[in-house]
Amino acid sequence: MSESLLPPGWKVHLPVFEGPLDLLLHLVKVNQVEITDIPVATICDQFHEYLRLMEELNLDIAGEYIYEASLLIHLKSKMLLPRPATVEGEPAEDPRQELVERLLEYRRLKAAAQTLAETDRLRLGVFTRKPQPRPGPEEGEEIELGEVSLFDLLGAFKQVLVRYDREHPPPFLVSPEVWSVRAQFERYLGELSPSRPFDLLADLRRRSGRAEAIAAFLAVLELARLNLVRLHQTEAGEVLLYRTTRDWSRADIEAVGA
Amino acid sequence: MTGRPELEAALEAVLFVAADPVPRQRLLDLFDEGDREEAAQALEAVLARYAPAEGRGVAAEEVAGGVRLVTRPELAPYLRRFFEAAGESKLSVAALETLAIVAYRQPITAPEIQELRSVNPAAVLKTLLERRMVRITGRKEVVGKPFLYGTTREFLMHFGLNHVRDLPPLEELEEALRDG
Amino acid sequence: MTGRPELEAALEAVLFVAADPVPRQRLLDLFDEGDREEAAQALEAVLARYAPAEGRGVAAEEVAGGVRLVTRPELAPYLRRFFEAAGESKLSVAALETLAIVAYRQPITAPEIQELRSVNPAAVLKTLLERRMVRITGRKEVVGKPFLYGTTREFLMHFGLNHVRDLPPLEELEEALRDG
Repeated sequence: MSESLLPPGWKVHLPVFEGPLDLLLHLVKVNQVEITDIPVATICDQFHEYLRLMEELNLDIAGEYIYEASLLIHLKSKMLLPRPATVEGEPAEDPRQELVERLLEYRRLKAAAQTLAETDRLRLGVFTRKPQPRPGPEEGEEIELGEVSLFDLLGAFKQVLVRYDREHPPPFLVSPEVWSVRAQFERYLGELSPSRPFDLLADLRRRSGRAEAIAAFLAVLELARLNLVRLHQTEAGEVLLYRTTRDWSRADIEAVGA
Repeated sequence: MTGRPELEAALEAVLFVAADPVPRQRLLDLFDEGDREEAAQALEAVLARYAPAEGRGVAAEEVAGGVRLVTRPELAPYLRRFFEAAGESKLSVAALETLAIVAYRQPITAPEIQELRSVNPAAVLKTLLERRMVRITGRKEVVGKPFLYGTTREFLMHFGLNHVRDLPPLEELEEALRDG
Repeated sequence: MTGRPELEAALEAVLFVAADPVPRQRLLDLFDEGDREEAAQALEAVLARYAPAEGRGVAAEEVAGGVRLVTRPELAPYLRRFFEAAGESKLSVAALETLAIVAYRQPITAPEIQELRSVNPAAVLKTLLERRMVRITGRKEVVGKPFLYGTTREFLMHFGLNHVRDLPPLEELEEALRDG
């Protein structure tokens, strides 16, 4: 960035544009040229001059302007190249064609926006009666079904989730050591028997929360690794635990991380 | 000086928009000092225009220190019918939220919806079924075998979607509308 | 059979209480089958009664596919004074330009809008969605399935249009601009 020529905090009123196309239309106007016959080199230089001025004033230059500036440089260089030979007297395509079309379309839409602005101003002065409360039991605000859009649907869903989270604050975190894998390991050793199937999923669901369930699950994996339990999945999807016949020792428990 | 027609028009417009009775003086205060005498006459002319009459649905009435325009009581049955019909094409906030839950969490049961909204969804589900936004897709294989609810073809058409999986995730819209 | 005066009175009363435009058919449906032909004539008589006229503050307008009663725009200064309403538009130039693009080129995606304005439309689209001037009408069946945007009934109501096709043709606007 070049050093500012102005004292810090100094404010200069620079015309505000609604984007690079708006700036280009302005340059076309002040140069009194036709959109269909733009002097690319001049306009390109003035466009860059404007950006340089913005930079000097420490204004943020939106990426769109920089992109457009690069398009203009490209176009300027193209204009310097000799045009390809014409076929049977047909005029060669003007490299400016695309820019011309974009500017014409943008100017049309800007005219439409101006008309909307005038109507907007006029219609702000039109008053209707406020909606009267409808007799009957229905409560609260209502939306015409035909007018409900995805935006409303998403908004409603977000509302539900936000309210749910507010009404269901997360439980106090239980200090992790309470749910040690080793404690779960010992609990299973006490509860399992070789003859009676033990429903693992039901047991996990009975745990106080995620942390305990995870500790319990890790304990089961340890038990299986040490060949102290056998896992069996039924066709219905249940997971059954059986105690194997292998005896456990103190060393087995101490092998499990606390 | 403001012309008499403009005074009358302004008074009629204000009375039309105001739902509550307006004190006469407040109406006259709308105008410049010099116009008030004329405005008082204009107000009487407007009120006379709204005297109860055959073929007229709206009348002026004097209440609690003010004047207002109201519909004539004999026409209440028509108004009731109108509001009933209008209500049929409207969705309450509760219905919209329930529809959103069904759309995003389908298939889902009434108890599961209740879990999310803390309100018994029975009445709202009935409305949504009647509006053909929601349908019963089956029963959940749990105790009590509750109905499962999902969205309909009409729902997809209404929102311009081909498939339920085209419903935007919460983050997608936020991202699409985030600048830069 | 309902008498003509009652039909007119009922229609006037309903138009008076309805804040939103009411489709003609919905108004006629308020009456028994046998009365509808007469009701259609009664409706025209009521609307004629509310043609803009000197000394009248309220007029009927056809907008968003229905009819409603509104105050005449010339009276805005009085209404603003009385209701302490701001007269300034809440739509920025950027919002109006984007709205014009959506209105004339709908359904259209955000990248297509960006193409036309050379500016990222995300923030402005969000405002327009919140102000219910624009709605998501679906998704475009191209890579990434971007949202499609279109105008709303609120848009038609605000700009006094009966239908989107009632927007003045772009070419006409441009000529007016060139002449001006």
